[in-house]
Amino acid sequence: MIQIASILLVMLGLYGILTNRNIIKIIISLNIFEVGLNLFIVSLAYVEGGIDPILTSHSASSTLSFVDPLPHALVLTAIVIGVGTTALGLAFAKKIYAKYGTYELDEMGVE
Amino acid sequence: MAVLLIAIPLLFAFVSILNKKYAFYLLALVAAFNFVFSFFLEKGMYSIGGFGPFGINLLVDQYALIGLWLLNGLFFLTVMINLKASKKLATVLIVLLAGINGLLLTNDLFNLFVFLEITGISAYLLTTENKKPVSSFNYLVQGTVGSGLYLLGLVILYSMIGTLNMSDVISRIYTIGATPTTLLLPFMLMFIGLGVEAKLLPFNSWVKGVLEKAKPLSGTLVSSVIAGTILLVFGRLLTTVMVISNADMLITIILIATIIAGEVAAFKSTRIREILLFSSIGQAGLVVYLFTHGLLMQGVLLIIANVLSKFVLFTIGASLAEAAGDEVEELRGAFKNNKLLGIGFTVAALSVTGLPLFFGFVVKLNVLLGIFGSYDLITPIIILVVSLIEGVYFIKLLMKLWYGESNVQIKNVLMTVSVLSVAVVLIVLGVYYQPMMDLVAPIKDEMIMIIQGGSF
Amino acid sequence: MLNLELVVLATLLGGVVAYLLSMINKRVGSAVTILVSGAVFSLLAYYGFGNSIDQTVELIPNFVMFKVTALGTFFAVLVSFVFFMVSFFNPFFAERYKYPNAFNLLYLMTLAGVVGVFYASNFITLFVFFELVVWTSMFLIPMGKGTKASITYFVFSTVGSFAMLYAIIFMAVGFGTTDIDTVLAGLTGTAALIVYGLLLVASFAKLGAYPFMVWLPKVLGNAPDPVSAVFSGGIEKMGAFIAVLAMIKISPASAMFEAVGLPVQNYIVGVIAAVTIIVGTMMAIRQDDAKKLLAYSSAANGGYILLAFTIGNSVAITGGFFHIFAHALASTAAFLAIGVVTYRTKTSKISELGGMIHHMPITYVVYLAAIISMAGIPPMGGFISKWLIFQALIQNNLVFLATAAFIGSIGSFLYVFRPLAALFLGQKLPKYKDVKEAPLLMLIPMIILTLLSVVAGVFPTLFLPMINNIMTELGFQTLMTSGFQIIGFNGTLDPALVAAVFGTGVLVVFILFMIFPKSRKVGLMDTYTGGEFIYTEELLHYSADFYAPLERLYRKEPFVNKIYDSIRIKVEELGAFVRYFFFTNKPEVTVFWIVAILLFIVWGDII
Amino acid sequence: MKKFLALLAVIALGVGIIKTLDNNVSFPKYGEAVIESRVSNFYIKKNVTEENSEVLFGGSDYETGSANFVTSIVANYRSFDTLGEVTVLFISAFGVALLLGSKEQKRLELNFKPNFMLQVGSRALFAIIVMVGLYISIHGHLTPGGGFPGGTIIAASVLLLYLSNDKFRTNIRGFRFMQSITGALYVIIGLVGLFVSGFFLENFLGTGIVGNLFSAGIIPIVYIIIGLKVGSDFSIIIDSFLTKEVSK
Repeated sequence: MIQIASILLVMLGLYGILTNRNIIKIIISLNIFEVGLNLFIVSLAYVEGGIDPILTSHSASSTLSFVDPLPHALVLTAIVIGVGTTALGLAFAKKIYAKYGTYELDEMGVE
Repeated sequence: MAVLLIAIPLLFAFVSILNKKYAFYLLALVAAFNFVFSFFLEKGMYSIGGFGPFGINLLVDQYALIGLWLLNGLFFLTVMINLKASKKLATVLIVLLAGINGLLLTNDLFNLFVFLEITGISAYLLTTENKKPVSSFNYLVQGTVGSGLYLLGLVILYSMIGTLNMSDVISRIYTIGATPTTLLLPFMLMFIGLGVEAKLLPFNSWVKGVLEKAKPLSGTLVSSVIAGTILLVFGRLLTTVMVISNADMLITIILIATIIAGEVAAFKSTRIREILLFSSIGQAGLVVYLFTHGLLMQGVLLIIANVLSKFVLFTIGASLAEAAGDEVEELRGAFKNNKLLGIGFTVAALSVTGLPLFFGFVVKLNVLLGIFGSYDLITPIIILVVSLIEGVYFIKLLMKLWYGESNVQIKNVLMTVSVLSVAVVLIVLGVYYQPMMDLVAPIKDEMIMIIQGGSF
Repeated sequence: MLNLELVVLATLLGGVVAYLLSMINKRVGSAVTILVSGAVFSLLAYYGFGNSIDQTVELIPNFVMFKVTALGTFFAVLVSFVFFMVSFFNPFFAERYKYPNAFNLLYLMTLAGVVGVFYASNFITLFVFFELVVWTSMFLIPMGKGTKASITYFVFSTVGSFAMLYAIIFMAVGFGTTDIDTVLAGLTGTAALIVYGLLLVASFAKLGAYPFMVWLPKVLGNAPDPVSAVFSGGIEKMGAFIAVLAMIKISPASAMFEAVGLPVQNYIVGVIAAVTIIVGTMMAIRQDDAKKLLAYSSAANGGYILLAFTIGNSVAITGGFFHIFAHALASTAAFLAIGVVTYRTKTSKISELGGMIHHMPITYVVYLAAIISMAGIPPMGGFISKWLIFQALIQNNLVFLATAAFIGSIGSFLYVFRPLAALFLGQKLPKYKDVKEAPLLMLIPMIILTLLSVVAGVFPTLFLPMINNIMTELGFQTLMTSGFQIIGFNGTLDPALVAAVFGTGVLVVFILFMIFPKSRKVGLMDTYTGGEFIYTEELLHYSADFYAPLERLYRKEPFVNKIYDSIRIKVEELGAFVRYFFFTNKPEVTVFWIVAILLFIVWGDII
Repeated sequence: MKKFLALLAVIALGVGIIKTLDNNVSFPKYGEAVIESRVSNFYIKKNVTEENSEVLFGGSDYETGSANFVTSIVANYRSFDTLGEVTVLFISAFGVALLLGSKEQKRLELNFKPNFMLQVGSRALFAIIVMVGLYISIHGHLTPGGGFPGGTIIAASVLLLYLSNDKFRTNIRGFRFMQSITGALYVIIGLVGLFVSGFFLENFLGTGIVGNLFSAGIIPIVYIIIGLKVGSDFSIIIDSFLTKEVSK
């Protein structure tokens, strides 16, 4: 289920980029795309009945059934990279607004 | 020790923001360091953190070495030529350098994604030099979607085969018994993701905005150095990872369309930078075509020839366009006062066109021989027709740039010297090509040896 | 022993030297071109006919492979001779070029390329030099009148050379080697036909055979005069060389059908050659620009060469080679003569010139001899070759081809006399009152070429051994000769006798001319026409247009220019479409295509 | 219409991808992933360079001493990725500052006037939030969290100050200095590893007892560095967005 939801989020993001001509909306769509992607990555780690991959006094042995920690590590990286691009995108948006006074790509004319 | 090529630039990048005045010197230093150091690199698998095949590895084989020599060298030259522009973007350029070296060296699929993003973000920032924020933004959106798709493909692949190490992928694929059908989706996602960066046809609507008004620095880096890097990455992935695929037909259509569309669009164009950018799209398509058909050596040769000549062409083209205007008509006779630059440009253009005495000819011959060797009789015709079109617009461009009245004058000794030296390299390699052949001959065997578990 | 690779490299190096010296003084650089091309010619001639050229030593490994053959020597010596002769013109034209130093460099590079083509032992080497010639000579053209011609030239040459490249790689993959002799001898069946066709495309493109004829008038008309001469006398001959490879060296056993006693593919080539002859001749007749006129005539003569090789027996092939030889001499001389006129008057338009005989009699004689040779009138070299070709045509009962050849010959009388009448003879124009004869240095090559042409016509047997060597090498019988006589299929030709008769006739007329009272020379104004006196010295001669009635018969050009134009427009339209459709700089376009392709992948049961 | 078609297309694509993944026999269904066949198995067993049959909480001297497996991957097995990730954030922050003008900056005004309580209260909160951030960073190898969340929390505290007071600006130079130094330190730690034991980013300190605060070698150090770095990167981004260039 969660995989389906995450794929649909990815698709929603693509839909947003496809149909929107507003810079902020495009960035948000991009974010939805990335969130869906990250969710999908995390879902790949899940093992039925697996516990969170941390050794504690309650789950003290590596022989227990843990969920896969690697996708979590990957998703951490992916999230941070996503944040970086979003910040950059927003900075571009601000710059564009300063130059053209609008966020609508169609209202800017040809550069 | 190969990691120094990435670590030193990163260290310098972090330090460089402390004092903006000295950032440029750090850039020059680190670019020179990378260029020199890449010649002292020994082949081998360099583990990071000491975890062998389970951690991240850097792979230095002939393929990576060629890329390192070539691209670090051109990076250094480009930065040196565009001293003024580089000063403001010094930190970005250092990070870009690290990204390029990372892409060339890494042997891990996810690490590749990270370096793709590093290179990508530096490239987006680099294009801000053109003062066209909308184009840079479009580049960012498309690049992010592209790398997102690459990531999606990569994690699907991971969940199927359970490894990210590029050398292990093939053996794991055979172990779990994956078939071309099951691998189609992840491989195509990765292919499309990289295709966005590599300017393949339906995914490249960013290219025009980014390059049509590009300044010499960003234009040269994006069209020559970064393009070469991404193509080399493509080559490695298509040879070691995405070997099993049954979408050949679709991919071939995409690539042939890229080749034709790029050249045809360039033929129609009347602006110098547009001509160059469209031509580089066509060439990128051809390179990837070669890789998908197992012609690694020819592909690498084509990349080398292309990167070298695009460096010359874009440096001069963008400088001319900045000085006198974009339209070729405005540039008539521009070489009258810039004969040396004109000679460099001519050599590079003739090389791209594939005329003899220049390296491009040797490459074209090898490419055609390679394609013919797989009993494909149609593609060579397409390539020949397309390269005729390419020749025509380049000759037109040359004729216009040489004949006419103009008072454009570009005085940049460093640029002249480096452009001419690259031109000389193109001529020398065109006549005495045996060393280059020997250099690229072992790359495919090496790569296959590594994925079969061998070492150097 | 002469190392061939050294010759080629030294020529290239000589180009660089000429370039550098030109920076000091343009004329010094041009002098270098004379020296180098002269050296190349004399070395090749001396060592080549002395059979002591060394092709084995490699200075640059794997760069090029040479092989010395009689065929190669014949072509190389001939063409380097043309280059040598033309190079005498370079110092005089140097000041007119935009980039004289580049001209000198490229001139010698072209020479090196041409020599390399003829001595190549494998196809790759052949192609390297072939393309080298294409781009170096391409840059020579725009030094004249315009840059467009060089693009046309590039397109047509490249179509040809890419056809050849395709054939080369086709053979290379099939045989694992590109050695010319091995490969051509090994071809059979369909492969042979494919290679035959593709090589001939290259040959047609270079010779300017019918559908490719477009570039010749453009290039030869617009290039600087020495370059036009080199093209017509030298570079075009590469096409003939390729034709020899395709039509003689590929085993004729590949014929599937026969037509009129010839393999069908040869007959098709013959028809193309015939069309070339007729179209070239007809177009030449209506040209106003003397250089364009000669350009079409070059194309037509290329047709004769092709025609000779299609017949494929020893008389015809000897005729073909002799025609290459004679035409190279004659057309170079003709272009040089026109070059002298343009050098002095800055125009080559027939309608703008007249009466040049009074100013430059020697040039006139040179031109006269050249056109006589091109039209195939004794006692010039062109007569011998045409006689041989006609012999073979008649012997083989090739009615259509023979008719075409005869029409072409008659047509050539028409067109060569037009510049003669309008340009050299006719009314003297006041504008050119002070025009002088060409400088001595320009006269030397023209006189040498003319004398050679005459010798070739009077004593062809002097030059036949050179061709006989080729014939033996190619495995044909040599032409039968006795003394100075040539024995054909149905007759014997004694050129010396013909020349003697001809010479006697000329002598008699000359004596009569001397004996009878001289006509009175009057000034231009000292005449009247239609009852009206003439008050201005305007151009009144009508020789510029005296084929107007004939031209009316074929006002529509039998040409394919429109097709070429429409191809170009189609490509541009496609480019505009691609730009509009893909390079929009909109992120949603990329995303749209990604979605579309992924849809195709996940939903198509594909591929 | 266009939008509808686009919707149709993406839905079709989504369903197609799900279907393709579902039909893919090699692709594990949700929850059925087999860790044993994946490389992560070695990470959990800490078996990459050693032969451990079982790793116990409280055991000592494993190849990596982190109790949190994710952390052991992020900061040890695949630390190089993390270095790249830090670089991405760094260059983004740099880029944002570059784009939005890095010369003379002044604060954007807020639409409302923050009152005294809000300002004092948020300052009090600021210290606590920073503490939490640092705590999370330092305990990254023991509990969920680590440098990235910790750094984000630190940046959140800065954001709080920015939002509660429109006169406030942090010492951006200080953050830039910290950004630079922490980044450099990360690379230097890697280089020390390279020169001490031959591998870049090698865990050259003793790994200690799993579960202790002072364990896992360089991991806590790296995570503190990352925390500070992420905090300063984000703070710079926040500052760039909440200021504007002084109009000339």
